[in-house]
Amino acid sequence: MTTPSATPLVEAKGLSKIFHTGGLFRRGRAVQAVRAVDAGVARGEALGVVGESGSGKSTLGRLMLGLMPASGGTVSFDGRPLGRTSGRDWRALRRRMQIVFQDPYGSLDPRRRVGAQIADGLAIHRVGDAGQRAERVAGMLERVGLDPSHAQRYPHEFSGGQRQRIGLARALASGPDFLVADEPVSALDVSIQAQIVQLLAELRRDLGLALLFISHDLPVVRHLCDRVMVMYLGRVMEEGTAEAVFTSPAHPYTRALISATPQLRPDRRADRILLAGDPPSPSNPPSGCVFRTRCAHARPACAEAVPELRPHGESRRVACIRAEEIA
Amino acid sequence: MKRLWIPGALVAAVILLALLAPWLGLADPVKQDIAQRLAGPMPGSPLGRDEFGRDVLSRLIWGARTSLGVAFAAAAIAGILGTMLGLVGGWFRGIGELLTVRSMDIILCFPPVLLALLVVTLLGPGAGTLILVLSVLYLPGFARVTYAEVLSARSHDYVEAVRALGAPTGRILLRTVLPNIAGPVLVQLSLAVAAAVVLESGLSFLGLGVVPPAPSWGLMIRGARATMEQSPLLLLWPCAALSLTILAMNLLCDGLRDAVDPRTPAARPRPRLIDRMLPGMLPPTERTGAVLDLQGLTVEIATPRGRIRPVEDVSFSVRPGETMAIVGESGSGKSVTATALMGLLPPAARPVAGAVWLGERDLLRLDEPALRALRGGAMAMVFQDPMSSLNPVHRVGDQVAEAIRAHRTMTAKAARAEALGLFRRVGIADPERRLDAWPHELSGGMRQRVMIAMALANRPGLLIADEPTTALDVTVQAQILELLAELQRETGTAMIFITHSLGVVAEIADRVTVMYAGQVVEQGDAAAVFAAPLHPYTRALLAATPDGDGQPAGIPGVVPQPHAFPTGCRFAPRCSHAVAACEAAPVMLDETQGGRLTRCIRWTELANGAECAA
Amino acid sequence: MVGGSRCITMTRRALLGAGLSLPFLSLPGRAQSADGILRFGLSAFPPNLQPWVSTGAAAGTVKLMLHRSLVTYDSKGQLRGELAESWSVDDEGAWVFKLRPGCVFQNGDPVTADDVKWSIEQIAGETSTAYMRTQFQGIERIEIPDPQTVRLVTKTPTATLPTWFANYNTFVLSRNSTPSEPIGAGPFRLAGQERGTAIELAAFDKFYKPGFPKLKGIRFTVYADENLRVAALQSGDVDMIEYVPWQSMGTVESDPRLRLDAVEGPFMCVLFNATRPPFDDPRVRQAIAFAVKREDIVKAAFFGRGKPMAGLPIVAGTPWYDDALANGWAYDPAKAKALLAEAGHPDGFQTTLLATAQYGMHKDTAEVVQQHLAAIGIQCELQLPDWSTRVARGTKGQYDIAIHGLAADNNDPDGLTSVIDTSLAPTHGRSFGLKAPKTVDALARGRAEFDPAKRVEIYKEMQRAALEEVPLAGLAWRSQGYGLDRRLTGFTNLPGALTTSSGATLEETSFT
Amino acid sequence: MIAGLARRIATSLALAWIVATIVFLALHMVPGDPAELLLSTGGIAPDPATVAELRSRLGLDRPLADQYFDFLSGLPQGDLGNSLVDDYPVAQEIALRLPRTLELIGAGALLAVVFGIPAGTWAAMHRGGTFDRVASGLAALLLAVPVFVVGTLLILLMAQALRLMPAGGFVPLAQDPVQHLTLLALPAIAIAKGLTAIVFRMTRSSVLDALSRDYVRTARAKGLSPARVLVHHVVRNALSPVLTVLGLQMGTMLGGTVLVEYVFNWPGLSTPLLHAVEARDYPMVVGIVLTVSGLFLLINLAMDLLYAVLDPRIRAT
Repeated sequence: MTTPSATPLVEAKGLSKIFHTGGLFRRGRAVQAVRAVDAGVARGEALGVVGESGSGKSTLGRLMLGLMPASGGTVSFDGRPLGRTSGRDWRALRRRMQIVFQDPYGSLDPRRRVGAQIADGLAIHRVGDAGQRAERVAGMLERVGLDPSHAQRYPHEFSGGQRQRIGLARALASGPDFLVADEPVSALDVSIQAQIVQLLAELRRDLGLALLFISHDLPVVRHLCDRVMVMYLGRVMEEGTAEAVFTSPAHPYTRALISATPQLRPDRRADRILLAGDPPSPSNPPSGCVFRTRCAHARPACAEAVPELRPHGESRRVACIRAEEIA
Repeated sequence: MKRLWIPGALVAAVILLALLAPWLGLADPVKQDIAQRLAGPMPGSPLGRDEFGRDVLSRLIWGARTSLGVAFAAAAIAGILGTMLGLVGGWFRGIGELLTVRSMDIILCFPPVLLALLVVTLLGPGAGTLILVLSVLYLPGFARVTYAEVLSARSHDYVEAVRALGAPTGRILLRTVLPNIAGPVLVQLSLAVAAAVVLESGLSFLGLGVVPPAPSWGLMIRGARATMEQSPLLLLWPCAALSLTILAMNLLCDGLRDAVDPRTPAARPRPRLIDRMLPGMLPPTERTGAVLDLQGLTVEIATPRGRIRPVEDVSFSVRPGETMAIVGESGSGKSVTATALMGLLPPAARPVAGAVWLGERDLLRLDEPALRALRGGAMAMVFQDPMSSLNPVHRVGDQVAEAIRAHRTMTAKAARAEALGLFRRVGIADPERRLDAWPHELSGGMRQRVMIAMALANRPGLLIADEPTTALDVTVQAQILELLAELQRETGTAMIFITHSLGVVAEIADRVTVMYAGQVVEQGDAAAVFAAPLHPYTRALLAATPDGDGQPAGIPGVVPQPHAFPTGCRFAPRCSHAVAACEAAPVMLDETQGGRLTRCIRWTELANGAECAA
Repeated sequence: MVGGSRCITMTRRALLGAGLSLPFLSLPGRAQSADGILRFGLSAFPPNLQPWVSTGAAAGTVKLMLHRSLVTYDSKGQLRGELAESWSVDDEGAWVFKLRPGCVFQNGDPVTADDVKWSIEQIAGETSTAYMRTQFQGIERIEIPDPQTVRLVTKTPTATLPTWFANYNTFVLSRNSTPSEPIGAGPFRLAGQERGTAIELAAFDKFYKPGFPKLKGIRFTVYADENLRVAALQSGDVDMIEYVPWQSMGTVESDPRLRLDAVEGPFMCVLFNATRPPFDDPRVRQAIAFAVKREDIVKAAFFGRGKPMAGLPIVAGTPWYDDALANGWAYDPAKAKALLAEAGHPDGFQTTLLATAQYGMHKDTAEVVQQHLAAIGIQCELQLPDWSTRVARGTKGQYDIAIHGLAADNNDPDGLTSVIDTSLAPTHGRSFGLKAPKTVDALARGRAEFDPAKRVEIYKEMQRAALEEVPLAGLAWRSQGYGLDRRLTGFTNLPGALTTSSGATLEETSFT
Repeated sequence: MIAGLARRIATSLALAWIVATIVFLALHMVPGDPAELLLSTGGIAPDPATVAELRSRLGLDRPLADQYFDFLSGLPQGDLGNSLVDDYPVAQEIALRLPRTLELIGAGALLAVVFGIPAGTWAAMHRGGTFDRVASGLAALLLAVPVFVVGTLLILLMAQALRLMPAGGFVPLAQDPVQHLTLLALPAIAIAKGLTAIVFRMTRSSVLDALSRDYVRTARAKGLSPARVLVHHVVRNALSPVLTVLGLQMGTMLGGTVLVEYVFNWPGLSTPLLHAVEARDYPMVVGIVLTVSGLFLLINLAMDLLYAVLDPRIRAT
């Protein structure tokens, strides 16, 4: 693992996002997708964001890219706050951060040739002329393990794995420093998944990218990321180095998550912690700690205040007031 | 595309005829010859003369020119304006939407003929006014179609991607969104033209459309109606021309819509001639007291590009209380096998070889009523996507009760009570209230529990679970796996568990069958197979599964398509141990002494050499 | 002698009409009418039955049954006494009417001179919307020497005053009538009506002519669509219909069970907007009059059912009809071109021709005129707005030349005043701002002349002036036909412009 | 749910009011004066003085704003003013004519449902079969032939040639039910022509879509009989979009039956609307338009409610 440089390239402070269901006039319910999240990714570092559906991990990814206005908190990129930038320099920033999506079949424009889509990043910002762009496209295709002649073909002529590679090529063509990968491999078969994970690891190392890897598949995150952040119902439960979080999970939810992941080798299967019931609805989360309704160690105190993310050991922080007791 | 050709040619012919009118050497459509009034077919005017003695044929063709000209112009204007409004409305929700799409409702409130009348009286009759009226009338149609398409296009990732690349909104709308909604808009355009021709003739018929003496089909029909008694034929020509053109356009629209709309399944199912295979065609094979015994099942599907066999020579058996896992990547044929068992194959698919013994009966040779009695009774199935497997318009309790009453006659109340017990049995909290819940009110995990309750309703001997937890979160998956294991222990049901995740197989399976490209490549006790996989594919799969330590190694290449299965070992092109012999001839299943099966001619060599995972 | 032009119903023929038609029975034979009730097929539902306001011929036919005036027309088109027994001009030029004794209104009150006086005053009243208001305002004084005599003194001598009272908008009502309850003296009473579809009349037993009306009642049913009207007659749903469409006149004539009674009364003509050159020049107007081959109009617009009219609309057979003058504008394209050249337009000019798309006959006439004018170089662009816009633009003079169709008030030349007296206030029914001093002067003199022989001379002189000044360019007479069951006798279609007043003869109509 | 409903009703009323206002203003801009028109029936030239007098009596010489507010103030009590032609209350005319148009459209819709839905379902079940191809072709043909052509041919054939049916017209139901229905037959067929084709195509595509859904496969996996699967699961889901489209079509038909009414001489609401515009009878036109657009919006609302009843997912929002 490369040692990540200290100062984070992208940093979110107290980030939160509220969605309002309901039309133009009607005041629908307010859904708190992300609640006061701090997250930072340094250049060359890979931060894994893990959580189940409805945990707000995708929303966090889009907020940090500035694709969505935040309801609260700030996102700064390379020291400059994103919120207030607008117009031209907002677009200039766009070149330096990119995204890769989950669904291989929805992430490419079916009507345009693959080469043209990869060159979009350059064409939009009018970088170089047509010749240079074609060259760059060929280089990128090779870099992601595809044949440069594929540039002339259309997306429907490729398999799921190949499409994800094209998505990567498109994102990296304009030379970004920060890449958000939103569940890039969940839709793929195991064998193809492993290929893409390998590719991502190589690219991160070679290009010194700051990578935000969003996934619900713990083993993949464990393999690929330096640090991990576990989210539940919009809040961060636990955050720390991958090693620490996976080997000795501190937060009850992390423990349940890890124990629920099916293990190949029987010896790995610790006694299974089965969570009762379903996650509460995000429009009226429980008071205090949002996980308390399903936590085996919940106490009345958990309901009073929202637990702070407090350091627990040297390279980890936990949002659970009873973390020490149940270690 | 055949459907497109005929109407397309017809429409093209009409348009060509209209365009070439001036050069066809037709008589002047406007010059009157009162003496020849209402004359029948005569030299120079094959279709005779109208009430002013004008040549009917030339008026028909020039009429086409006016009618189609007005229709195309109106449809184009409405198309351009409507699409723009829809784009703006769909992209800038809120105020944009109100201004563009909601304002269309006002136009829709107007009775169409009144709108035409008001505009015509205001601006005076004539082609120009007519075009204005028609384009206003068809504006809402375009705006709504575009609005809906933009909303759906917006949800795709490729639009978000271009936005992330920093493209300005204008570029996104024009370069990315517009081309992708071109199809439905085109269909709407051709629909609008067809409708415009009808309305133009209607308005001209009422005297509100084209000003005489310019010819138009509507005017010709109006004139001919007055002289219906003297010469009924006069009425026939314009009506026929009008109807034929619109018919051609409508058929063209249908063809366009099918070509554009990806959803319509391409393959037209053609039922094969021979029905079920004749009983007794195959030698009876002895049965081993298993709940289910599959022997050499082969399924063939007729596709436009020829017959394919996604499942070939699949055999396995499941004993009571035992869980047989079927693992394989997408395209391996595991789901087709399950559907074939249940007899739920689409019309184009047909089991062509092998036998499927459920107890004493071979499912492949049962007629539909007998097989239906088993479905949901002796054998039941749970599907992958709980979101769409329950009927959204019926309450979940009723759907479970329905399964019960399909096999046992009892009163609705009794069935409901039993369903309540089943709900409690599968661990649904607060079952009384949840019985009357609608599917969309339940979470994914809850819905899957309902599916399991429905499957176990009639205490099946065999439960087939087709990737039941793939669409669920990992914590919920753990709950469901636990539930299935518990139920199996309790009821002794035999279970076939289909999945692509080796982790899940390790957790739940007693025996495992690995499938690749429609064939069984390895079969045996799960623990043994995981400990020492014999087939290179199984070994590569295990290596690719990240489990904390070791670098997950991808398998190069792609799963072959059913149309292009290699003759020899189907994994050879991707196998690191492949040799020339592998690709020579089809490989048979070998049986090891421990009762394990593998389909690899070099398995002994590889096993002895105990090479570490490649 | 002044009289507003008579109104005849401009049928809404080919175009729009909501109507009700009794379903004709499927058996081909004609159904028998029940007990003396005449079933009459109207072409439009009368907008309203106000006695003095003109709202179309359909209303006129019904009003003629409900009310009576001093005089009306007999079957040969001559005046005949109704409420008045006799009428004459005294030496001071005032008209004296002797009332017929024993006439009673439908509420039983006797008809007296006071009722006549009250009715005339209502019509001539300041706030009246009556059709003959301006003419009746020409009456200076109304004297009642005795209850049975009325003496009318007019500001200027008017020879044609009696014809005013033959019009179906100048009925004599009982003086205690109210606007919503007019009490007339007609042969039938209003028994009921179903809005938009039918009107029922019942015979009035104490009608002043003994033995009349011969029918027990009349049921008017509206068939706006002409084809359906004819179908209803053929199947026997109705006993007679008005406005038999030209294309069906042949079938009615040839049907043994039916009888067609057609008369050429209404006519089509061209009007000019003389405020817009070149139509201020009479020679251009004459050129247009000579350019049109009128036989084509009759054939194309009226299926041959009509007669060309190459002069003023003077009814043939009347004393002032002169064959030569009636063909003053006979078709002569060469002369038309010469006149155009003389007027400074050797190779013609561009202009617009206003008509309406709402009535088939207007549109068809306009199309034929357009072709013939094009033949002599006048390129007309057809403007066919709906009827209301046509009326509005006609009154405001927003046109160059226009097609118009109407019928005179009566067969007396003075009935043409409203269409050729261009000195009157502008309206769509007359040419706009056109100076025809000699014609207008001859009209006035004719109206004031009591001696019939002198009137004939004056009106011949008027025709000659009109041929030269062209206040309107006559085109063609239109045939107007009633279709009847052969068993009906007593009904006659009055000649010439009086065809719309034929309703008056319904009182003598009966089944044989 | 109720709040949503109230809001929807409010927007509908606002829309109807906007439409009425637009028509009111447009009519006054259109050339042609009702008073002059009334007095020049039959081409005669009215005396300008009497025209002016009639204008003042009808209140047409008052400023536009006053006339508009009179119209508005009358609305709440349902008083739409009187016709300028014969002073007959507009509301009564509408009350007389509207049921006949609704009856016509209702009959047409009934035929469309009775023929369209079963045919559509059968064609979808046997997609690509001969019935499917023939029925789809027929539907395309029905859509192609304009209604006034069908009307004319029907009259030519049934009434004049074969004399089987009356050529058109209307007899109140109370007066002679049998005759009323025979008179209703032909125009209803003409209206049903278009509607049936639309319902057929909509049902076919909707059933096809439902057949491809997972819950149908679940139903078959439960061992339900094909008939039960078809009725209880497939058609039950396919119905709601079909009924909504049918509702919308009936809504637009309200003002659009003029061609059928004209050809068959059926005294519905569309024909007096055209007459009123011709005679510039402002109160009548605005009254009818308000009724038609009001009903159109009402039908839309009803269809939305029906959709919510049929599909619980919609009910939740």
